[in-house]
This record gives sequence, structure tokens and C-alpha cells, in this order.
Amino acid sequence: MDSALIPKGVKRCPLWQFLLFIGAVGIVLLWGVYAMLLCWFKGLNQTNMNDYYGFALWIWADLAVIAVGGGAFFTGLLRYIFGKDVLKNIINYAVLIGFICYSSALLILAIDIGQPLRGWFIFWHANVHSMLTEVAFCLSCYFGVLTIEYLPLILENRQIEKVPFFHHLSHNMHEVMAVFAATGAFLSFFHQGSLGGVAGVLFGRPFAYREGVFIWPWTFFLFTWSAAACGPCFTILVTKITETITRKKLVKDNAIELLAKISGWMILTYIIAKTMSMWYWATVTAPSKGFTLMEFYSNNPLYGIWIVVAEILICGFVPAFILITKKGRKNPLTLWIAVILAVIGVCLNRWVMVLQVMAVPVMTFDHWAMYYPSWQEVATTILPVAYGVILIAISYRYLPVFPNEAELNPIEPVAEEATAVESPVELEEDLKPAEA
Amino acid sequence: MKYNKNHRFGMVIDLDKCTGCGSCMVACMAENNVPFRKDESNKLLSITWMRVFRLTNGEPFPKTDICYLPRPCMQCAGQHEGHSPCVSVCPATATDYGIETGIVSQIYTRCFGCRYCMASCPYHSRYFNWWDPIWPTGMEKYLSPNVSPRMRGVVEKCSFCYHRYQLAKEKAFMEKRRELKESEYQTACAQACPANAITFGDLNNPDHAVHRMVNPDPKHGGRPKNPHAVRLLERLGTNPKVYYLSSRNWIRQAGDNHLKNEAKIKKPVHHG
Amino acid sequence: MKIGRRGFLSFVIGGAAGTALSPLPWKLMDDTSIWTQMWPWTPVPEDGEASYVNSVCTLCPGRCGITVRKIEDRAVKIEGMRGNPVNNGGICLLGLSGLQLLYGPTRIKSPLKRTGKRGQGKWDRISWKEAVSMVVEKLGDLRSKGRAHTVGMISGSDRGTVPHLFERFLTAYGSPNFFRMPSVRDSYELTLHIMQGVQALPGFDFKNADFILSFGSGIIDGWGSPVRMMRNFSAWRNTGAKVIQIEPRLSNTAAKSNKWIPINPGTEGALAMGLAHVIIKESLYDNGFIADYANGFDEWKRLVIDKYDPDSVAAITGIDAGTIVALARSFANASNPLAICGRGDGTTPVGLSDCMAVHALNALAGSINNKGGIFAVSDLDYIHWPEIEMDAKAAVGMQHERLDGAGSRKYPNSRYLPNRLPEAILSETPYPLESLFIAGVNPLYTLMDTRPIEKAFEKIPFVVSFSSYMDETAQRADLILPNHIYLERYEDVPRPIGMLQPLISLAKPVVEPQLDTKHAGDVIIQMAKGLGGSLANSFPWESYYSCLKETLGEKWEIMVEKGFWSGSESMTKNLETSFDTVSGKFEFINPDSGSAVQYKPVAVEGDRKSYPLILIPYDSIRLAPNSFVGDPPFAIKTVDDSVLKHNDVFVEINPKTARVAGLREGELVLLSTPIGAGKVRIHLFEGIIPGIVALPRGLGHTGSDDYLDGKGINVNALIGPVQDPDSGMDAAWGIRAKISKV
Amino acid sequence: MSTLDDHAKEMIEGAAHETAASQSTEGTIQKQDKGAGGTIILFFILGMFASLIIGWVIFPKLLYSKKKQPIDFNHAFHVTQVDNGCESCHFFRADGTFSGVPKLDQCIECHEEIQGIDPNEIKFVEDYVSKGREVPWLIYSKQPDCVFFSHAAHIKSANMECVTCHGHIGESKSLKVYEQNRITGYSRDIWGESIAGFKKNTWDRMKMDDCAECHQKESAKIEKRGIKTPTNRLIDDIVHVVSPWALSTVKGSSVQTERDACFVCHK
Repeated sequence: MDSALIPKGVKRCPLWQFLLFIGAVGIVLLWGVYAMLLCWFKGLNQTNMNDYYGFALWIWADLAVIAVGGGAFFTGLLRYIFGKDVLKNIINYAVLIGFICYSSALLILAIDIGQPLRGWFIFWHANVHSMLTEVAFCLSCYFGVLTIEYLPLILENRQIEKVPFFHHLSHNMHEVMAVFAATGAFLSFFHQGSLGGVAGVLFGRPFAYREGVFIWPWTFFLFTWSAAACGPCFTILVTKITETITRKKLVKDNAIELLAKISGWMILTYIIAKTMSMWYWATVTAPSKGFTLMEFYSNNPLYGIWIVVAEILICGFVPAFILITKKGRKNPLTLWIAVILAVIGVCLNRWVMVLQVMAVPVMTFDHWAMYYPSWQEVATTILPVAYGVILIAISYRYLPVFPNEAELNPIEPVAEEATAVESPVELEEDLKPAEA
Repeated sequence: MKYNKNHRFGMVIDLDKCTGCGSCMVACMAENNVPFRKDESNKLLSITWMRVFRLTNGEPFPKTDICYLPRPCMQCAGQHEGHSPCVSVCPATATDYGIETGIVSQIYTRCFGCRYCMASCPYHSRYFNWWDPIWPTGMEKYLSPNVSPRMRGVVEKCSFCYHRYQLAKEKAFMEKRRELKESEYQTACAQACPANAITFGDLNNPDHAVHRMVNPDPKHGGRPKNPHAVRLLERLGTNPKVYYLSSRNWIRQAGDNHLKNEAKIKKPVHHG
Repeated sequence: MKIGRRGFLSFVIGGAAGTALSPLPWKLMDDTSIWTQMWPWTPVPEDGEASYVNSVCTLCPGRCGITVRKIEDRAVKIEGMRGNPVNNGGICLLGLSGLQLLYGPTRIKSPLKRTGKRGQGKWDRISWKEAVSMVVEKLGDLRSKGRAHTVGMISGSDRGTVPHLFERFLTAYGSPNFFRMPSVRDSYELTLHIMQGVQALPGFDFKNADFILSFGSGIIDGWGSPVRMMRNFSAWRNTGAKVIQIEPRLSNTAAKSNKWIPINPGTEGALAMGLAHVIIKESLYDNGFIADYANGFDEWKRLVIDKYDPDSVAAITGIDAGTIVALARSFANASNPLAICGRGDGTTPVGLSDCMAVHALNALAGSINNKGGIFAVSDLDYIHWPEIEMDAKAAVGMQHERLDGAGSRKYPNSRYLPNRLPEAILSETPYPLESLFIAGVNPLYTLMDTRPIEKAFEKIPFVVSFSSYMDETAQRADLILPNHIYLERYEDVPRPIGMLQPLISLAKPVVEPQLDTKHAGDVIIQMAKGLGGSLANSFPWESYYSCLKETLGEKWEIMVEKGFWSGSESMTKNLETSFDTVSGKFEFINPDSGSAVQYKPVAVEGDRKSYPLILIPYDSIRLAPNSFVGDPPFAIKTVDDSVLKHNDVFVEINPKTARVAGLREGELVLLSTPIGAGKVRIHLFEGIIPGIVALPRGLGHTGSDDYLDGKGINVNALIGPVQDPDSGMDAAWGIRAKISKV
Repeated sequence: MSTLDDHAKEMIEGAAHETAASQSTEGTIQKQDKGAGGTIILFFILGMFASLIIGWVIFPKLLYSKKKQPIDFNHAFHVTQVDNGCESCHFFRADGTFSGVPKLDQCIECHEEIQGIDPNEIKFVEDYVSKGREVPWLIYSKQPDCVFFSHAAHIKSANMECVTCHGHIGESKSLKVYEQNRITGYSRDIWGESIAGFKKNTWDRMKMDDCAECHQKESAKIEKRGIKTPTNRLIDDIVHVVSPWALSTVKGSSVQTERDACFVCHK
């Protein structure tokens, strides 16, 4: 049964091993689910959020996960609209990762709101002036698009494909995929942007507030740009991790390098824009409200101004320069460093734009509130990670995620025992990402 | 100044008179069915629509000075009447700005608890119901039918006792009137204040005390012309409807953020 | 089989499509969301007809008029009564929280008889009939044994019909032991008695005063009638009257006043004398008054001039001489200056000499019975009852001297000294106390150094409490006869202390009694009837209601309607007739002791070496310190997190002192005094003299509700009483203390 | 998804497999597919039909519980007995609040003791009047406690008729069955009279939108402008988004909605 589902021409670890791995990650998943149920049935008093930290870990996780999920729409854009054919070998995986990120985002939102059963009000009673409305609409629409993009991959499963109906369905869907890619790119531009807008429009919160064009503050564009820039890095990162775990080459270097190069330039341009916006804000916006740059970073016992250094220098310019240089891209080590830094960078940015904003006192007699998440918050935030790992594992095992896998790893008869012997080691390695 | 048919209900709080007794806080809680819990000492979780902040000038003994600052919802109008920080961000239109009264509403049954409005409010005037409201057996007897008790998971805030406006209007309708007298609509805090520090009324109505006290400047979003009056965080452009009077400079300075070269005196520090 | 699977699949798809086209999912979605808006466990207050009832709040001595909003038969909100002479619409947070007491869990639901050991909390519910007959039996037995005088009664007040009924009962029964809880009123009454020879209450003309010199009185921290005082304070803001606050700590009053002068605690009397020195030396005093209406001025003058020059006073008080001189001048030069005393909210007396010194200042400024000054006002005399019928037993009983020694040779002028009771009870001198009745007070919490009082209670065979709440005292009673609370009962409430305008307010049932409680007045009458004979004859009324109605006479109607009766202020007193002393003049010399007004330091307990710091209590109105009830949930919710965090109270300490001791903000420490110790947290506060630490009153309650219990510690348990040799009153203002890390 | 070109390749491979794999079964597969087609449609229709029945017929029956009023009441008769129409019993209090369903002490005026032979009246007098118990009427038009509805504003100020919203209850000879939504606990008259959501009369439904509908008509009259359809309201909204200052041209007393401010009817 199991072997019948596995794509032709590729080898997979034995079933028991696979199940063991799924089980291990599953435990983490269940822990998260338990925490989730607590939050739903007992209310948000299960968290450490408070009236000063209405937005906290969850919203950060949401923004971060969507940012790194940006790889899907951007790769799609490059592949279908700009016709970068080399990327066809990574696009499937990009879509899968995107699908995971966005479904996680929606799940987290469902936990984060105080009245989940009324969540649909955001659509039914929508207030078009609110950035959050824009987010909700685009987010769910784009999730739909991702599902459609993910579907043909499922239909390509060896068994399902046998059904002519599904076979043709998937075939035909491929034909029109460009349309969805375009739609996806369009939607993403808006919801990535409006997520930036979420903080940017808060003119009551000088640290979050950014001027801009129309109702769109600079953060709107910065968020879209940074997602497009760092999303692909996450795709590369996950690909690399998968390759390490499976100890196979899954994607041809040319695809990786092209993606790396493009996002390198994206990051560079983004980080320059970001620096400019920050400069403008520090010298014009903030003073006009009676604040100085440092007032937003002092009082913070943990990191202070260093978070800026980390975000812009270490996790901004450094990866950018690595990725735009041929040497940097080609050298596996530097590539690793670059993509990791880039991903950290964008996550840091979201952290600052969500939590720092909450922490900074605006009234002169108010004080800097500190916040640390409760275990329920942590568990529910790890939940999507576990879910992602499982979905990747299953997809990788049963679906032709990597078109060149067979070609890159031809099966010699010896291989069979080889896996059997190596399997325990492989298992251990399997577990790592689940906890990480 | 020309009389505007729309009201802009606002509040003037005389900080020289405020004794920090906290009666406004309790008057508000008692009027608006605000719940309470066993331990309310964590003020980041404590629902107080009206909260009295304690300011000190940070000077050493014996130059120390204390000032109490009651903070209701500022009912911000924003730059363009109605563009309040919180109202514009609510994704479900659970809060809106009434142009007839200038009061920012909060509809508990519409709110689904995303807390975006709380993030947008620099005054921390908005509170989230982290817990189900529970009253000790028997105590729910004193709950007022004029304000609906909130359920867990929604945001609530000061409403300028809007229900009192509703009731006053009903009485007026019976008497075939449409306009209210100044005394007919007063908030619970203003009514209770033992020190007469809180004055409430229509800022658009030249005959009302609040208007006379601060003399709002319509050209600049109602900025007070009275030199002893300030609004909190004036520079953010939130255009609040709560004004503070004080004869002490450091307190007026404390109303807004100033750069070193602007502010002559030390910034006050918040204790508790 | 294959078909089966596909068929099923399409069946499901068809089902899904059909469901989507039916109202089911959409209606369900809508209804569930509506359900979240109406969760059955979220109460929905019932609507109905609104009505208002005028009454009076008796939770503190303030006596504010209240208007209670009702929906049908539920009280939903307490508001200040507009047009009431005391508070005219204003109301404090305690008054506003009244309904939480009415409907709250702290109330006693029926008469209770102790079954377990004292304070063990084991009770039997008994019927009122049973309860009253139990008391009657006990009292009858004592009386027949000729030990009537060994029955005592502590009441919150001695004014109004209910306290009068208590006193009347004791007299007719044959016991002189009626006690009133101490307050600064005692000091003032005594001062007026000695210096002006009158038995009167102090009355302050705050409306016309233009310079208020407050010796530590928390004018806006609960002193006198809190709301009334706050309204006065705001009025001064408008009139431009000056307020000078003299105390060791930057209280709210100090912060709000025009000038705060920090002073070493307990040395207020010295400052008063110092000011007198300057005023006399520079002859800034009211010549007219001194020449015509004062006696013994020259003798006093000599004493003041050679003993209290600014420098030596500066040494005592810690206020520099310059300030003293300046203060004296501005006080004397003001047109209507007024000096007042009574620390914090005035629930503790001050040393007689201190009070007299302050009063002497008023005399120098000519502010005695004068516009903007202090008046000796006689209490309203509206209770006219038939003569008490005294039988032999009663007469014999009344012959005995009082247990607390008030009125004895030692303390001839003092009227009530409940603070001396523990000592007397424990030493059984002059005689043991066999039974004690307690009404409207909580001595086990409010009297200083609570432990000996608890011990004393152990020695009393029969303790009866009229308390409506299970407070510290009620917990140690043998029998509880729960009174209606003020929102359920009729009672006349005379004007608050310090008020000039004649006023009687009427508390009346806003709602039906919620529990199986009984009016204390009715219980007393039934007790008397139960005992029969002369006692029964002395209580001719069939109920308290009829007694009250009869007493108030023609005032009744208007009081029921308005909630109060008020007369017109009578301030035009001609000074000729206002002094009842031997000399017929204002006395600078105490006729009893023959000694002139002077500063007598009240030493506090503890030696400097082992207790380097000094602990003083402070009063915050948010903690309802001057009430016999603990803070209701609403009130405790308003308390700052720099005063109370979770269950720990903060002790205020000057950063300098803290630095020396290496103490950090929020640190948990052990605060110990010669009397006791307790765990507290450190709060660095620049507004307190280095070396002094301050703790708020009103915390550390036990046996009330979950919202107050176990929060903080009771400062009264750390401070010991210090008996004032002149009056026998407890004149303690603090105690030596030390802070050690834990 | 993989891409066209290599998909083509796969298809060729796939075809190759099939031929190689099962020459024999080829025919059967064909047959199955034909037969399957029919059954699939059939099952699809079955499923759809079943669910439609459940959704439209069974579900509404389950959703509402039927409750009888404690005693029946003849409005038509009582109206003839009083001289001030509805307001004789459903009167306004001095403070402008509306008394709603009459209390016992109003009825007692006439029903001190039994007058007729009507079993309902007998029950009323015996069970309630004599015992001093209020009648636990089930109120068809009861709104949630978050709703503030001012009868005074509509009747006294706007001079509306009771009938406009409540229908011809005054002419009814008996009280209809009270249907309660098992989930929300509301009367079916608030919403659900027609499960499809259509309504013929004002009193068929009393949800927020129904209030708003009328209010918009009225304010449209006052401001002499057409009523906005949802679509052009959306367009307006977008205009507001792009140029917030356009807010100043907003109609209705709420800046955010095209309606009256939320607090007009909420508490």
C-alpha cells in the first residue's frame, strides 16, 4: 500500500521509520493543539498578554510566517510572469511552503481573537478603512489560490493520477496556472503591504506611525518588498534543510542560485529603502511628535538599540552582499549563512513592528511594560511548525515535489540495503527540524 | 463663535482641584457594570474605564510634588472629524464616531476581540475582557440595566456614560423637546467628583461651562486657547475632547512629549 | 467496490453542495455568533421602572447625603445627594461602593451563637427570639447578682437616638460603662472644655477662612467629613485661600496645599508654640481678644518667650527658624486665619497639650468664635425622652466609677477612654468586665496594638456584637445580633463633627432587609422589655420606628421626603457669653493642673539603637481607613500598585534611607517594631523625611471577603498606644521601627 | 505543480506503463468508467436532495422550540374596554421610558376578582392575582440587552403608530405560540419567521438591518438623496479609503457606517 503511493523512480525510508518520525513530531503537534483548546475554551487569560500588549507573540508569529511565506508568490511571479524557467524545479516546494505558512497564519489568527465564533464578522461587517480587513480578505483569498496551486501536485500522486478525471484535471490546471500565479502575486502585494500598514497607520503610536502615499504608509511597501526579498531565502533554507535530512540533492544548483541572486538584490534594495525610511522617521517624523530615536530603544532591559544593528546591518546588508556576489552564492557555507540571516532579519523586523511598538510608552508619565509569553502561547506558536514539518514529510514521501529528484538521484540496486542500514541515523536527523 | 448644531461632548478636569481620591473610578465602575476580580493590583489587567494616574515631578525631597491625573477615554476626533486612532482601525466596525455627539462608541456584541484598537490607543483607554465577568452570588443584583454587561473576549472603554444621554433624550421626547439642558446629561464621574474637579458638557456650546473654561479653537481642532489648559499628547493630532487645567507648569509639560531643547523641566516619572 | 467508493464520494459532494444551498450552515453560523453575545453565564440585569430614594451614608463619620437609584426593588447605584448641606452632590468611593456591602458576601445572614472556641469561626444559626432571650437571661442574672455595673457597651458614636438608646439602657440597667471610640474629637472637646469651659463640639468656618494652617490634618485625605472637606478645598482654590500643610510625609493634602512644610513627627505642638513666640514677640496677635477675653496670657507669654524661640523650636521640629518666622507672620497677618489639628483622617486623638497649643494660636489670631475661625458649637438637642426610671439596682450600679477611669480624679475632664479598657479588663481593676456589647465599631482592628485587646476579650465571659459584617471583632463574639445595614434601616444621623450648620439626616430603608437581620434599636427595646420592671418602663416605645418618629416630631415628614432637616447657620456669637471658665474668659492656663499651655513631647516606644527608623501610619481615602468596614471590592480596585501589589503592602521610605540600608524598590522586607512585625515591600518615595517610614491604614483585614482578606498588614498591630498623662487618651503618633531583609 | 513540458513527458511514460501493465484489463476499465459516470450523477443528486431536505425542512423544525403562553390573552377585547388604545396598558413612564408588558397591579384594577367565565381569566385571577405573582409572559419582540430601543423617540417624537412595527396584535383574539431559538434563546419573531430570510411585513423580523433599513429611508427623505445600494456604498467606502478627508461628506450620524451612530441603538 505505502510503496504503491510513493512516486516512481525515487527511494524513501521504510514505513516504520517514517511513522516513527511523524509520531515524534505529532506529539509536539498535540501539545500545541491542547494549548489551542485551552485558549478557545478558557479564553485569552491563558496567555500573558495584557492591555498594554494586545498584540504579542502570536501576531508576531503571524507576520513572520507570512513574510517568509512570501517565497511562494514571488517565485511564482518569477516563474510564470517573468518566465524564469529554471525555477520550475523549486516552484512546487515554494508553493508547498507557502501553503503551510498561510494556513498556519490563519490558524494563529483564529486562536488570537477573543471571540473565534464571531471571526467571520471581519468579512460580513468589514470596515474597509481598516488594514486588518484588507489583510483578512487578501490573506484568505491568497490561501485559496495557494490551495489551487497545491492541488495539482496532490493529484499527481501515483494512485490518484490513475483516475483519468483527476489526471486530466491536474493537466488542465497546469495550463491555467499562470493566471493563479498572477492573482497570487497581486493579492500578496496587498496583504503583505497591509500587514505593514497595520503598524504604519497607528498615528497614536509615534514609533509605529510612518508617513507615506495616500493611506499607505512606507511600511506598506517595505513589508511587501521585504517579504519578496526574504521569502525566497526561506524557501532555499527549507530546501537545504530537506536536502541535508534526506541527504539527497533535490534541486539543481542553477535554480537555487538564480533565486539567491534575485533575492540578494531585493534584500539590498529593501534594506537601503528601510534605512532611508528609518532615517526620515528618526529625523523628521519622531521629532515632530516630541520623540528622539533613542527614546524608542532605551528603557528596554533586553536589547536596546542593538536590535536595530542586528536587523539592518547583520541581518540586512550582510546577507545582501553575500547573495549578490557569485562567490557568496556558490559557496554552500556562505549561502547557508546568508539565507539564515535574511530570514532572521525579516522576523526581527516584524518583532520590532509588533512588540516594540506596544512596549514604548507614549504618555510621558506612562511606563515601559514588559511581556513574556505563557507556555500556551509558545505551544500554539510551535504548533504550526510541527504541522508544517509533518505536511512536508508526507508531501515529500508521496508526491513528486521535486521534479528532478529521480534524475539527480538515480537508484542503484545497492541502495535498497543502504537505506535499511543507514535508517537509524537518518531517523535521528529527521527529528532535528521537528524540535528546531 | 458660531453655534454648531452638532454637539462635541467633552470634559475639563482641573488638576489643581483633583485630590486623587479615586471616586471617579468607582463612580464609573458602579455606573457601567464594570466587573472586578480578587486581585486587581496588576493594572495591565485591571479594567478601569476611568483611571487616575499618579505623577511626580521626580524632584528629590523636599522639592517633590505629586499630581493626580484622571484619564477617561479621550473620545478623539482625529484630524478629520471622526478619524480617531481606534475607530479607523477596527476591522468589524465595532466602534464608530458619532458626529452628533462626538463620542466614540464601542459595541461589545460586534467586537470579536482582535485588540487592534487597543494597539492604536496611546492613552491605554481601551480594556480587554481577559476573563468572564463574574459577580459574587447576590451582587449581580446591583447591576444596571442601562449598560449591557460585557462578555469575555471583547474590548470595552469609557462611553461618556452614553446611556445617560439616551435616557435624557427619552425624557426630552416626552416633553416634546429635542435639545438637552447642560445639567440633563452629565457623566457619572463628573457628577460624583467630591472636589468638583470634573466638568462635562458640550464644547460646541458657548453657554456650557466646558466651553467657557478652555475656549477651544475650532481652527486648530479645538486646541485650548486658555493658556492653563492642555490636552494629552496634543502633538499626535488625535484631537481629544478631554482637557486638563493646571496652574503648575511641570504638569502641563507632562501632558505631551518634548525634545530636550523644548522642555525646560524634567519629564515626570510614573509611580504605580 | 471501486464504484462504491466513487459513488460515496459523489454522494458526499452532492450533500455538500446541497447543504451550501440550504440555510443550515449560514443560520447556524449566525446563531452561534449570537449565542456568544448572550452566554447564559453572563448576567443580564432586568429592566424596570427607575426610582430614587434620599438617605444618608453612615459608612464613615462624614455623613454624606445620598440618593439611591432603584430599578423596581433593586438598588443599582448610590449617588451623592444634590442640595445636601454636607456634600451637595459629591460622594466618595466608599459611599459609591455601598451596594457591594448591601448585596455582598461579607454580611452576617442571621443571629449567630458561637459553638467552637473564640475566633474559631464555628457558629450556630439561631432565631431572634432565642437570641434575645439569651441576652435577657444573661443580663438578668448579672443584675440580680448586683453586678449590673460590670456590663459595658462600645458604640461608634454617642449622638443620635440609637446611641442614646444604648446609653439609656445601660443607665436604667445600672452600668456607667458606655464607651465611644476615640478620635480627634476627644482632644477638641477636652480643649474646649478646659480653655473655654464649655461642653461642645468644634465647628470650623472653612467657608470664610482664608489661611488654613493644618498641623498634619489630611484635609483631603479623609479628615472630618471627607467629601465636605474636599469641596471646601476646591472652594479655597477659587477664593485663593492659602493652605499650609505641616507633616512628615507628602500626603495628597500636602501635595495639593500651597506649601508643604515637612516636620519631625510628633513635634507639631512645639511648632505651634514657636509660632506663638514669633506672633507675640512681634505683637502680631489680636490685641482686642487677648485684652478683653483672655486669661493668663501674661504668664503664658513669659513661658512662650523664654522657652520657644525659633532656633530651639527649629532644633525640635527640623524646620529652619526662617521658615517658622515667615509662617508665623503670614498666619497672623491673614484676615481670617485658622489652625487645625488631628493627624491624617483624625481617627486618632492628639496629645491634649498639642491640641491646646494649636487652639492657643487661634486665640492669638482672634479666630475663636469668629468669622473664618473655630466655634464651640453645642450639639443639636432634639432628643427629649421621659425620665429614666431608676430602681435601686440601677442606682447602685451607677454609683460605681467607670472602668476606663474617665471622669475619675486622674482624668476629671475626659469622657470616654476605651483605649484604657484592655489594661483595666486584664487587671480587673477596679472590677472585672463580665459582659460587653459592641455596636458599629471594630475595636479589634482599629485600636492600636491589637494583641492585648484580643487577650482582654478572652477574659470577658460574654461578648455580644451588633455587627452586620463578620469583622475582626464580631469573629471573637459569643453572640452576634446582626443589625440592618444603613440601606435597610431607619436612623437619625446628626451633622458631622466640625460642621456649623444645624443638620439632622435620616437614614431610611432603601430596600427591604435582604437577610434575617434586626434593627439594633428594636433589639435594645426588646431587651429592656424582656428584663421588665423599671427597664421596661424606661422604654415605653413598641418599636424603634415609633420611638424615632416620636422623637423627631414635626421634623419627621420633611426628613422622610428630603432625607434631612437643616437649620440656618448661627455664627454670630457674642464673646462675652461664650466662655464658661472660672474666669469667664478664654484660658491660657489649665484651671485643673494650673499649668500654662505648653509643648509636652509624646515619647514613642522603642530605643533608637535597635530601632533606628520611625514608623508612622498614613491615611489614604482609597483604603477607607476611617470606616468600621473594610474596603469593598470597587474601592480596593482603585488602590495604586505602589501601595499594594498582590498581597503585599508597600512601606514608603526615602531613597536616601533606602540606599544606606541597601534596599531596592519592590524588595520584600521584614518591618518590625517593639510591638510586632510584618512582611512588606519597599517603595522608594522622595516625599518622606529620611529616617521615617510610612505604612497605610486600612489593610490586613481578616474574615471579610476574598477581595480584601490577607492583603497587606494592619499597621495598628505594629503601633503601641502611648497614654497622654493629661487626658488618658492614646496620643501615639508612631513608633520606632527597623527594616531587615528576608 | 510540475510544468507543461515535462508533464507531457510523464503522460507519454504513463501511457507506456498502462499498455505495458494491463493489456487485458483495458476493456474492463473502459466499461467501469461508463457505468461509473451514471452512478456518480445519481449519487450526486441523492446527496444533494437529502441535504436540501435536511437544510430547508428538518433543520428549522429542530432549531425552534414551541412554547405556550402561561395564559391566553384577548387583545381585541381589551382594546374595546380601554379608551387610550395600546398606551392604556403599554404606557410611557414620566421619565420617558416605556413600560412594556403590563404588571399585575395594572390588571388588578379590573381583575380584582373573577368577572367572566373565561377559563383564562379564572386561571389568571386564581394563580396570579390572588397569589400576587407576576405573569411570566413570553415576549415576542424582546431584544437583546445590548440593544437600546427608545419607544419615546418613535412614538412621541416621530409620531409613529405601534402597528408600523408590531403589526395588528391589537386585533388578535388570542396569543400565538411562542417559538424560541434553541441556540440564541430569542423569539423567532426577532429573526427567522421565514428561514430563507425574506420578509413580507416589518414585524416578520426585527434585526439591526431592519431598523437600519427604515432609518436610511427616513434620513434619505430628510437629506433628499437616493438610498445607497450595498455596491455603491462599497464604492463610497473605497473613495473614503483613498481620500479620508472625503469623510466630511458622510451621511447619517455615524462617520464609519452609512447608518446612524452605533450608540444610537446600542448600550
